[in-house]
Amino acid sequence: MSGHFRPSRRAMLKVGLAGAATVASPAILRLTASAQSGPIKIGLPLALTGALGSVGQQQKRGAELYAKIQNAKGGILGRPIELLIEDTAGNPANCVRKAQEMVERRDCRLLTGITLSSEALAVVPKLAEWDSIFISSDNGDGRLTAESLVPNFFRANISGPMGTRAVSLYLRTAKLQKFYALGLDYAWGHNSVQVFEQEAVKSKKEFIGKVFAPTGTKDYSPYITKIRQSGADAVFLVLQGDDNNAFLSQAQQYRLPEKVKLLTEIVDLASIRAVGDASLGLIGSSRYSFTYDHPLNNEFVALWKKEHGTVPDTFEGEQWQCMKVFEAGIVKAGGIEAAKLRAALEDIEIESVKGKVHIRKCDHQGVQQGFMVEVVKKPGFDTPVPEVIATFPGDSTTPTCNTMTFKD
Amino acid sequence: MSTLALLLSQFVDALSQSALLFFLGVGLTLIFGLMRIVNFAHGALYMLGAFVGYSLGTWSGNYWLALAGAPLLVGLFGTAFEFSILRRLYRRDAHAFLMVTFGLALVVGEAVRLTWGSDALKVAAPPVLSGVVFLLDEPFPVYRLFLAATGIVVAVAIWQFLERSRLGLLIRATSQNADMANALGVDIKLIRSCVFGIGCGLAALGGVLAAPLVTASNGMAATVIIDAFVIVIIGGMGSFLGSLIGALLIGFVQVFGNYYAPDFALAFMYLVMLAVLVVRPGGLLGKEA
Amino acid sequence: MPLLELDGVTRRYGALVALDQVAMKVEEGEVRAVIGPNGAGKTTLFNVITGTVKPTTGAIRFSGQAIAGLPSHQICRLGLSRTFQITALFPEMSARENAQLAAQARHKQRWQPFGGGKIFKEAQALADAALEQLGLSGIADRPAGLLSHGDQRLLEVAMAMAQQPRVLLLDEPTQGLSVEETAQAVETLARFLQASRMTVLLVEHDMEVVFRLAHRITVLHRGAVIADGAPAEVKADPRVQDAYLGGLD
Amino acid sequence: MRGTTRLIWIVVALALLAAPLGLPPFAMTLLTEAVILGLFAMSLDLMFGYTRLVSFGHAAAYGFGAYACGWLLLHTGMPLLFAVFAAGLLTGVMAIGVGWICTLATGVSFSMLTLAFAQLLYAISFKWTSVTGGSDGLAGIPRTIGPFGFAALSSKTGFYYLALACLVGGFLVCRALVRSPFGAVLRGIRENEAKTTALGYNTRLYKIAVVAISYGLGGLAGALYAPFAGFANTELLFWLLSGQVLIMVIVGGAGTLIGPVLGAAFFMLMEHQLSAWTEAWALYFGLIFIAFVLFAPQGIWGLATGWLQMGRSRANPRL
Repeated sequence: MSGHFRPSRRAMLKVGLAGAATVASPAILRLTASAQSGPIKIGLPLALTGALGSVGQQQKRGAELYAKIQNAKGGILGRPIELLIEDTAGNPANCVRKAQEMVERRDCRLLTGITLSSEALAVVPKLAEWDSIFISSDNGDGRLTAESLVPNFFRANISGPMGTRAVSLYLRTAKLQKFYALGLDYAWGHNSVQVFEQEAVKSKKEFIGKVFAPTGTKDYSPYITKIRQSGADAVFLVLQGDDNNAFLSQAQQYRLPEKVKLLTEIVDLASIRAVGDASLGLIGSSRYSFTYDHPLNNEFVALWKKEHGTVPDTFEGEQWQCMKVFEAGIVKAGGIEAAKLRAALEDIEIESVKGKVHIRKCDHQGVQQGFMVEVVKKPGFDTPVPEVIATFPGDSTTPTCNTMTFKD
Repeated sequence: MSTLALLLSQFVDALSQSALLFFLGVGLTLIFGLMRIVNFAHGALYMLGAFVGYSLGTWSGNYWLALAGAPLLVGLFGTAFEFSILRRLYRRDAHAFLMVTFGLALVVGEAVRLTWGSDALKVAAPPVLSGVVFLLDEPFPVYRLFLAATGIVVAVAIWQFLERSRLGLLIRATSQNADMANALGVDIKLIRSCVFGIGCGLAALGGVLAAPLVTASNGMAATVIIDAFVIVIIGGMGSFLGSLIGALLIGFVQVFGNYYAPDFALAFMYLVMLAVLVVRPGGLLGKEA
Repeated sequence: MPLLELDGVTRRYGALVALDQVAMKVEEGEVRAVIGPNGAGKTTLFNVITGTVKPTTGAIRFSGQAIAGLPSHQICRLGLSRTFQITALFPEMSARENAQLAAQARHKQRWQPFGGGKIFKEAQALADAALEQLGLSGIADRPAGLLSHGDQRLLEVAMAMAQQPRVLLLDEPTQGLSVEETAQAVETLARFLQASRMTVLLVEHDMEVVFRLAHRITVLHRGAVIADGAPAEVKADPRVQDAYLGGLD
Repeated sequence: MRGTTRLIWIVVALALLAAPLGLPPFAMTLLTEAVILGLFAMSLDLMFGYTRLVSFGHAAAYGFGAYACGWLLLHTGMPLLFAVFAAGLLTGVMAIGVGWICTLATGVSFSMLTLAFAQLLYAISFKWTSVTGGSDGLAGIPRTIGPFGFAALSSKTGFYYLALACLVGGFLVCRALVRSPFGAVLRGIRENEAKTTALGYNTRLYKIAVVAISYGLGGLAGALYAPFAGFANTELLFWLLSGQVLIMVIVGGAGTLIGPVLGAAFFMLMEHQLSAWTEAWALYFGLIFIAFVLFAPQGIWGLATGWLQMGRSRANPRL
């Protein structure tokens, strides 16, 4: 692991151009005095409505519980936490506008949430001008810590390539030999399938083929037929939200799981609830699972049950961890000024609900354990739950700095 | 899997998808034929159907009640909307309908989210429809056969209704010439309310039938409204038979297209529409537009 | 040379023959009426001449130039202006604006995308003259949609006249008018035709109107010309009487 | 009474010119975006309000302009000013083809053909990753100054003036157009296309021309948006935006040019503010549109002019 921050090629190019004075260097927005001492404002432009509203709502609940509990303890550095939560409906144009309002009008310099990767990619180039720090809690796109990396961006969550890597590591010891992949036809799907293919080839497995479906596909029968015909032992799925639910429901109706093992890049409770028993036997990586046995996680789950009467879902846990990273950084920096906070966050290490999280300096990715879970029936739960079946050390699931690829 | 088995299962798949598309399209085309308005809220009502079906199903534990009840309730809602708001607008130009139904789509969409939440909800098919049958030794979901059969039954029923029943006759007469029908003593207002309700009910039927395939979710409405438009326009605005043909065409093109050329999945529907409209600007069975 | 000449014009719709070998000649300054029972092909004849429908076979010549198959806007620009059986106006524009838009269609710079004061002025002069000819000057500023039916029919004629046509094609100019309205409109038209000496091709249902206005009459029956001559001759022709009685039952 | 109107115009113009002096940064951000969307809605009004060509795919213009401008700025080093106008021009040229095909049909079929083109562009933007960036879109679009040194245009204030100049320029072009002989023909097409053809106008050519101009201006708006927001992505080509811009035009008042600009500002600000107040913003948003249809059929512009006239008639009851 190299210890120095390496900005992206595009960022370097821009610096070069700026040097040639052909690009306007926008005036950087400095913090006002009140923002230096008043409440600590954390802005969350979230997709609370629309197709990914379910994810945005999880992030909202995760952040809100954190703020409530931390404020009861006196906030951070004695300053109360104020959450600015706004709905973007998942539209990057709205997201940029909302984030800009948080920065320009409400003097907020800390951003998180930002549900969609397309929104995050639209926001990150603005961070320097806004003098703001953005810590991702759910963006999966590997590029954010690779070619699109900017100095003020950090990722506390497990990225798409990391999730895929966990699945791949798990498969090295599994009997399954022949694989097919089905991904959503956008960056996340393509990145993850690509990583999976490389990993499968590396571990001497057979990668038979792949297919991509556009988001919003309602009928998965052509894809299910393709998977059945491929003769694969297992299919790797990179699906989310409605598409994931539609695929799992229809795959079960076709009795696909009896013939082909379903592996998935991401397991979350919302999907399990939406498809019920159709998720049984599903194996996949988990960004966060409430069933992971760790003192801090058990404490968090208990808190959550007390507050909401249910167990926390994937992005509720991810958001909680992200807030903990923010907290640690602010405490270490002694404030929220971007330059200091950035320096503090680089190389910071905390103990969180998922175990140790270390934000490495080189690409601002949070190095953390990878989890493999299997969806099973468990007494005490009326829907299936994900059970942790393997964990992998962070060093093995995190890509080489500034890339989406892995060494071995 | 033998080629024959593959083609057979794709054929039935396409029929089942066409059925879902048909429920959407036929409601839209009936409404357009009669009132010359484009109902932008059609997708939202489809979604409402799925959620109402979910609640009826969980409350009664009876799938068949949900299947019958959701279209009825959504149909009544449609009638009430026509009665209270649309009725005031027939003398106005098309903008008014465009905006009022756009508004309705937003209102219904958000009301669904507020009532049922953001998470997708599981709608299970009843046990009798949950199994598989073997088509040439390949498992095929019974539920899809049921969809295809329902599609055929509903299409025949609507056709017979339009051809044979008195109300059907009045609807056809009014579609062809509202003034004339009015002069002959047809209560156009009543017919309009009925047809708007029937159209909304059919959309809801599509929603409640689609739910076991795609779950009931907030994202349901977004894509289907465009599908419905495309079907209706390919068949010819206002033509019952046209909407049937449009649904079959799109159903088959999507199932076969997504299998054989998945890279073009996003474009198929529009390429078909483009081709049809360039050759026949009024749609396959439409009057020259 | 006749101004308008049709030769063997046939139009089929599948098995249906709407026009069957129609031949006719219209001389300059003549007012020619085309009559016939319902479905005789009168409106199809107009559509074929003005280019909205292409003839299946046959030739149409306008002052010697073959025009069959040309797009309708080009035929119109050669100097054939028509009115429609069902009133076709721009309802939200004033009567003057209606006529002005008609006049503008003949202007070389009708498409100019800016300014246009001079073009408008020239078009308005033609429009006002045409309105004057048909006695509509008094209502020039009223929206066309609000005019009486009779005035709307006359406005259509005025619009055609504003284009300074060489042939005027009138498709049932008194269609849909009451008896009194018809009488008034016919008087205005008769006065106008006498004064202007326009070449006119007129389709009309109402025999009284035809006999009042036409110099010469062509009778169509099932798409074919069955008689052609001066009003008195045609009136006496037994085939015409047959056709009419046959067509009315 | 023309004096009052003129006075109002002067006040509005001065206010817009002086806005950067008095408004806080975020208000300027909103105002700039409103100006850009206003130009977009106004461009549609040319088709929708003046020619009754209802485009269901106007996002094609906006998105195409945004991508074209973004690509030029990212990959050619072309200065901002040139890139913006080149992108608008490209969109207009592209639209000649679109117009040529779409005008084969009329009515709802025309609308659906425009939608088909927009959705095909949407599919292309997803698939042609090497140029469009795929689902990620183009991000980090710079406001390149270039060798001719329009440095001022790249700043926040400068960019606002650039957008404002485009809006005012677009308005002047559109107004000249609708008042010209060409515009008179458009009005004829709007009220009775068959009659317009019968009068000897080649209406299809007029329609293709108006589609090209309208898309060109819409593309100019999109071209401004890309360097304004710093990104261009597939959402800008999605049918949802096409629907929204139609609503902006109707809410503002179709066939008035200024109305749609107000409609766009109203739509954007309402959505922004309502969603800040409540998560259920879509509910109220929808109700507002229904209320508009029922109680303000002429749109915002109709309300404004009606209110002005009421003031006049009170001042001078004999009028």
